[in-house]
Amino acid sequence: MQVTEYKPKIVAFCCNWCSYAGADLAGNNRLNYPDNIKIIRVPCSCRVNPMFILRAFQRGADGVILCGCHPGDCHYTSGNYYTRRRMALLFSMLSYLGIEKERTRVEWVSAAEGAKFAATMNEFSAQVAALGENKRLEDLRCKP
Amino acid sequence: MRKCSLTALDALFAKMAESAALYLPVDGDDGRAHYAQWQEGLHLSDALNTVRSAKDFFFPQTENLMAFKVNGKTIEIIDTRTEADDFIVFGVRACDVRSFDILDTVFLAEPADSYYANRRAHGVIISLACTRPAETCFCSTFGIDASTPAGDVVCWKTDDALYMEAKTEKGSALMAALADLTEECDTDAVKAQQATTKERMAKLPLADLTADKFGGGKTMEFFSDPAWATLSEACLGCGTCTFVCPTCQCYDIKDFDTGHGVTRLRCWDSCMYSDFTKMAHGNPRLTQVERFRQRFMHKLVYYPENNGGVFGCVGCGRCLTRCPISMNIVKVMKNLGGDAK
Amino acid sequence: MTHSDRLKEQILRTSGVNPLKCMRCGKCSATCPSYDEMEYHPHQFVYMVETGDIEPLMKSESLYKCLTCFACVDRCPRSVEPAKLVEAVRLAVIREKGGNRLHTDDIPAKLDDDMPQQALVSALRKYSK
Amino acid sequence: MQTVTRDMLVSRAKALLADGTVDRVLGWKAGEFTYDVTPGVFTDADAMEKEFVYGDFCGANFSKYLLTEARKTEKKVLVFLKPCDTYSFNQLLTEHRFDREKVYAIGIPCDGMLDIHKIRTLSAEGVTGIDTDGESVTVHTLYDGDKTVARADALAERCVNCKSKKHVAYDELLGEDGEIIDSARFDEVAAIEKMTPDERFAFWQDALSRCIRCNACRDVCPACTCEKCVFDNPNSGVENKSPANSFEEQMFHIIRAFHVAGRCTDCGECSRVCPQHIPLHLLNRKFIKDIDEFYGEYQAGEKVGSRAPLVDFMTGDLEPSEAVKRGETNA
Amino acid sequence: MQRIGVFVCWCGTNIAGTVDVKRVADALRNEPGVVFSAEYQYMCSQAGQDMIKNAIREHNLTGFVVCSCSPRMHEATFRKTAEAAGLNPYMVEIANIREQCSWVHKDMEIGTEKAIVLGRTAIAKVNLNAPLTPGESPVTKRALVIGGGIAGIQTALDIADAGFPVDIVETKPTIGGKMAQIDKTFPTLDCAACILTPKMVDAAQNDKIRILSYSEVTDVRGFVGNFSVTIKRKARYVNEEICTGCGLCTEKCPQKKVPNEFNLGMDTRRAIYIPFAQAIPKVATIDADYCTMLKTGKCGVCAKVCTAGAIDYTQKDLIMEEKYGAIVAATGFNPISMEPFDEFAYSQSKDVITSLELERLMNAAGPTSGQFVRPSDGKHPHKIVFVQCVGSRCAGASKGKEYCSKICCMYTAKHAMLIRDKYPDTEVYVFYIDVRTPGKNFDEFYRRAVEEYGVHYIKGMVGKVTPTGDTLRVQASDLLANKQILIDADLVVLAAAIEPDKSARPLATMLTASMDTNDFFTEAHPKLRPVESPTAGVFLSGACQGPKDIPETVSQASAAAAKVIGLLVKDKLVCNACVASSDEAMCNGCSTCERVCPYGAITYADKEFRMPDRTTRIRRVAQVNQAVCQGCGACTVACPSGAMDLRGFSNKQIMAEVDAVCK
Repeated sequence: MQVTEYKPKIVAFCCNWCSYAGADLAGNNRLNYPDNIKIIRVPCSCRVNPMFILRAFQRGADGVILCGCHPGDCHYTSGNYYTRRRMALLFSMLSYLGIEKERTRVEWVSAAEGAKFAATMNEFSAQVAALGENKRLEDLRCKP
Repeated sequence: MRKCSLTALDALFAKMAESAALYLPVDGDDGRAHYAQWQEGLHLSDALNTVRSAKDFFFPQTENLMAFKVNGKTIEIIDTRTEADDFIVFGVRACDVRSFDILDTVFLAEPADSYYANRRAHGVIISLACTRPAETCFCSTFGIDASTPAGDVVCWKTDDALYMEAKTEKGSALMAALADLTEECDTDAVKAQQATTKERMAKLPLADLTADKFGGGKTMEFFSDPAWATLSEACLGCGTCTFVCPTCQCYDIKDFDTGHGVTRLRCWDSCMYSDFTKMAHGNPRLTQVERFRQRFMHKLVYYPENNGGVFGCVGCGRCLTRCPISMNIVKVMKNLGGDAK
Repeated sequence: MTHSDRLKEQILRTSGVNPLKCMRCGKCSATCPSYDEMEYHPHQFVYMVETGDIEPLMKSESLYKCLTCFACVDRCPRSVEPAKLVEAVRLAVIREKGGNRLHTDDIPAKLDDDMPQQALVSALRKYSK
Repeated sequence: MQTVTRDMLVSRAKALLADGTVDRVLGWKAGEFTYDVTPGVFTDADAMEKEFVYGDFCGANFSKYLLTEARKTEKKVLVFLKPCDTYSFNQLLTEHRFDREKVYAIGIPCDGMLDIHKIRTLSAEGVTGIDTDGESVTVHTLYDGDKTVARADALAERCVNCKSKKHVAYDELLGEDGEIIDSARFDEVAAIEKMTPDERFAFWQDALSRCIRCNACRDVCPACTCEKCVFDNPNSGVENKSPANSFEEQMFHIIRAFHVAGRCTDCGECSRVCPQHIPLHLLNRKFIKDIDEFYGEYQAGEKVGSRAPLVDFMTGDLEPSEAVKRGETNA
Repeated sequence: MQRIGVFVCWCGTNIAGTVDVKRVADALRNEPGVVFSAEYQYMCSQAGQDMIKNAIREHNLTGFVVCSCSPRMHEATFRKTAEAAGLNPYMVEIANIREQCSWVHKDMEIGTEKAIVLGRTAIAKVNLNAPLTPGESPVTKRALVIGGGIAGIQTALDIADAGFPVDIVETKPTIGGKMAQIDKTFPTLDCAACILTPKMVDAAQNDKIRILSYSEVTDVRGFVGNFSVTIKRKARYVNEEICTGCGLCTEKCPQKKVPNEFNLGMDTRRAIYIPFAQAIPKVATIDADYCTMLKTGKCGVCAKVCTAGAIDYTQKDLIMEEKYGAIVAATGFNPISMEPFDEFAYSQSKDVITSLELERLMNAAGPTSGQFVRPSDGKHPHKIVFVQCVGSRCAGASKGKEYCSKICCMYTAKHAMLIRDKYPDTEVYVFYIDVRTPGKNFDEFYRRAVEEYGVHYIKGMVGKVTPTGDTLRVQASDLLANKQILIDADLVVLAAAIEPDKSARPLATMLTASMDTNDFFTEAHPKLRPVESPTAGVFLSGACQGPKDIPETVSQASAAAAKVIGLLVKDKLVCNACVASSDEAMCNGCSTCERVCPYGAITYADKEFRMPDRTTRIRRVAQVNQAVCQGCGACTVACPSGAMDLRGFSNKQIMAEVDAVCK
């Protein structure tokens, strides 16, 4: 039996119009990315409440990534602009509290960027894996 | 009575910590005293009292009662109770020692609260007599002698020594273990300190405060007092007073979904909160006036009524210093019944 | 893995070129200044590497006719970079024992007064290990 | 020393009560000691004469009380606002939280309020009385006699770092209006930013672990005026009554700071009321500092109706990854 | 408590190849709320859907999860299935175990485990689903067509024929587009103007069509059925109503040195001009960049000669706002710049031209009045080289486009044929990589060029063009002969790649319509919805969606029109059911949500509430217009109290998904 390598748990919030479609395209093109990344579909990146991100960490996620349409391409015109401000402030605050900034990311992935989606997920997963388990924003009660 | 030189205090603490976890007030980074587990290098605080009371040791802010493990459609109930480890709380002031009596009345009455009882059985309380009571102190209002606290072991700290006297079996057992580090002594120094402290107590600004007009059977007298409305008008409805109070014992029981099961926990609740004792039909106390009244009526009338005249307040003064709007039980006692200052 | 498979693999690795990107337009050969000197032309290099037909290339004089001017690299619409393949095949030859096209011993005989120093250096770099 | 006196406030309030402009007055009532004044409502001149006090400990921000008081008045409610309170006042108006027509606001100048905890630390425990005379403060104590401390040393943190002595809203101003101050209020934030992530984590763990979730910070905050707070709402998914572990301590304070981000006027009430002395203003100020640096200076409450940074955007805004880097390269 | 069904699809081997579907179905059967779980080869097939319907009836399901392909593919299918079985269509959730699982992973174990988690997540969500009913919104029965080329004209004509008013917005002074510049059309060789100009006239004369030439769309608000569009009518300094198009001004204007864009700068025009004789509207336009009067205030010749008094130097840009129910993008294409391709000497020699320039050179109304001569010296060329695929089919770091421009093979064959036909004394060489001629009568056409007209088709690419004295030395490869060849040509014609018009990207942003990396508009579905944008109410016509020849453009234009008509005949539109809604009991009325709503869907009302203490209180609360809300959810995060939530993607649902994912 092989020693299983450490696989960080990662939640990826993808907007329905660009990034979720980008993820579909990655699948269409049979581009591989780690299975420890699970996608949650939201209508727009601006639907992602900071509470969801904290919730994910509480429930044992080691990294959270938000994917949305490129700025200017939001299906809802301006949703991702709000996302950008909200997450800039939230991530800055998390870093201020001493939580590793590498655990959170916002990436703009269009419906045409299947390759970018896969590459981003591979890279983010490796980045989070390098940090090891999330110890600074964890709720031990939720650990299995 | 036995004593221990202050220079040997560390050795004394080290000895105590050998058999059980020892907690004592230490000065925190914020310059205020709080309880910490003793370890080499930690020093007993000189502060009068800790920000949070010693209630936490027996009735912690949150504790897990039980757990449920959910696996698909099956639910397994897990009893998470374990026998508590022995521990010692050192430096409890007279007011806080009294608070344990009040908590015991509530939690140890049948059916006894096994979680509380477990910790109570394993905890040894070493009290410490006050020497410099603060302007906010009014323990004497409730018949507490700050110079002579109760406890398993009672201590008096003078300039050069710690005087100790066991008051219970648990206390005697502990003192026996400390025999090598303490010596038998007379009570002169302690008596002198008690006299000074009593003198000081008598001169405190709140020394004249009396609870005589309150007590069991006074519900009708105070319940409809118009002063409640004005007293509570600035109340924010926060829980500061209840959470720093050594005698507040209300709690809520909550289920926390961990994702693979449920942890049933109990946590402090506050009668000042709008969702306190909220039931299916809503909240029995609809406005902050009623919630405010409840807290003070409970301390001053309901609790004595149900417990042989013992008041639910020990006069520690924590709420006087912590309330964001400086409303407190002293102002309430003075204003009710129409003899405002 | 056959010898020619290994050769192909080595050439693809050292050159970093993916011949499958070629759409066979022939622009490399159209732009090649050494075209007439070469037995195998740039587009043939790409195709022959793709099919694993490498030994004829290694034996061919064409290897040394390529000026490495990179015109084909610049003009290729698909960014295939044929010159890098030529270079890689050349290296494959040199890496085979005794495959040096130019030995230092040969130089005195080839010297003439007009030959610039740099030409010697670059020739050694290009034709020998 | 405060430039307005109790008598000035009382006489003005009495006049407004008398001429029927207002029927309620928000003011301060005396306590047992000098420092424990309580906000209260006065409806007649006699009560004011008897109980109204004003002094160095009248720091409570009255803006939030207007949510309930403005509903109770038949005419108008009179409120005294320090400069910093006027920002909260405007912010609440921006959010339609009370009816401006129901309020008569008197701006009062402020030289800063004193912090009883600082005074205790500087002088002694057992404080029975405090007298202020110009720049010095005399503290009467139980066991250590009278002690004198400099007024400047006894100022509350928020007053040391006062951002503005200018009133941004009032119907009437008592005394002279001041200026917006170029304060050093972000220095402490910058100092934390300069720490290593480990140090920052340790700093906040230490601070937030003291939290007892009494909700005083929330309940006093003029930006926290939700009809139902998410932390009290069992349907919100984050409701909890007390922090069971460090995660819940962190979550409460992150979410609370985020919810008031762009709306917090930095009035400092949260830190003032915290029984555990958690420097909560450092969370809010971090957001204010980031907002100023990322999106241009913005002071919540400066103008009624201004668009808060989190409900606004520019197409060229900073990417979150850059924002985090910038927060750290301040180091 | 929900009664949930789980249906795991094999998708043939697409899913079953990497996911043990039986294990997934078994594992999910034990999830809370699940009362039925099964797998089947093709859930989306009639048999699969019947299986779902039967299970709904037999097991009294209140909702179900389909573990299958992306919800973008079949969510709508399964919602219909639910509806047909009497279940609310929003009680369905899809676990995407194909695109995001079986196609991503190769290992059966990994794929299966992940599929179980994805299924579990969907079950967690559907446990919290509530039946939703979409609202309705009215439809403005008027269409906007952006772009007045053949695509826009055809779309407008078809919509107008169905009885709906249409506006065409065209940035140029005239409609007509690229087709107006083309000489002859393949494969029939009939004259472009002869077939285009009657359509232009039809458009002008149709009382349902309004042509807004020399105009731009500057802002688009609203949503399907209810767009509000701001259009800038640029000042042309000529009163369109009065100008008779007599052209006198364009003859008298002293400023003669203006490059004529219609002829691609190969000749000049005046500062006041009518682009070409058949322009619609046939009115003059003053080019403000060149007009002496507008620049210096001295001249005024045109005003003096205009008998109609149509010249108005004080004219200003006019901003108008119009309401539309549907918008058609028909912004067309342009050849790419040849500047970066220095190997072809386009910038060095006037005799290296693009194919579009050749069209003008051969056109009777062109700069040479149809005389086929070299631009450099006016001599008749005898040897002509055509280079195909210039800038098309490029990859990597090169300067061209990755796609095939599709039309070049055919127009080059046309050019070669026309030249050989008119001037049999010319030698014509065509260098090609592939000749791509799918289309009715296309390959026959190309073969005619070779077989009947003797055009030399050489398989190979031109490597270099060097101007040498009077001629152009063309160095190319002949791959079949395995030779490098040199041709001294008189004229070189480059088949330049085509790209979307530059106006397309800003327009897409305004329309919130998505684009691909090449700036072509993305269609809602590449096969099944090729003329619709994913943004509801926005349709695509012509080359803005991808390279197209004229017959294809016209087909697509009519198809887009049909879609528009299908929309405009409706009196009401069924809205998105997944909209925001505010819990008034919790709403603070703070207006934060209103500020982030891109659609203006949130308004406020004062409502009376019974307070817990039995008093009443009037409070300002937010209300969402369900017809206007598009369901982005921006408001839900802006709302501090959490009063605002999004149906179908509620806070609780998303948190349940987070929990299930992280479990």
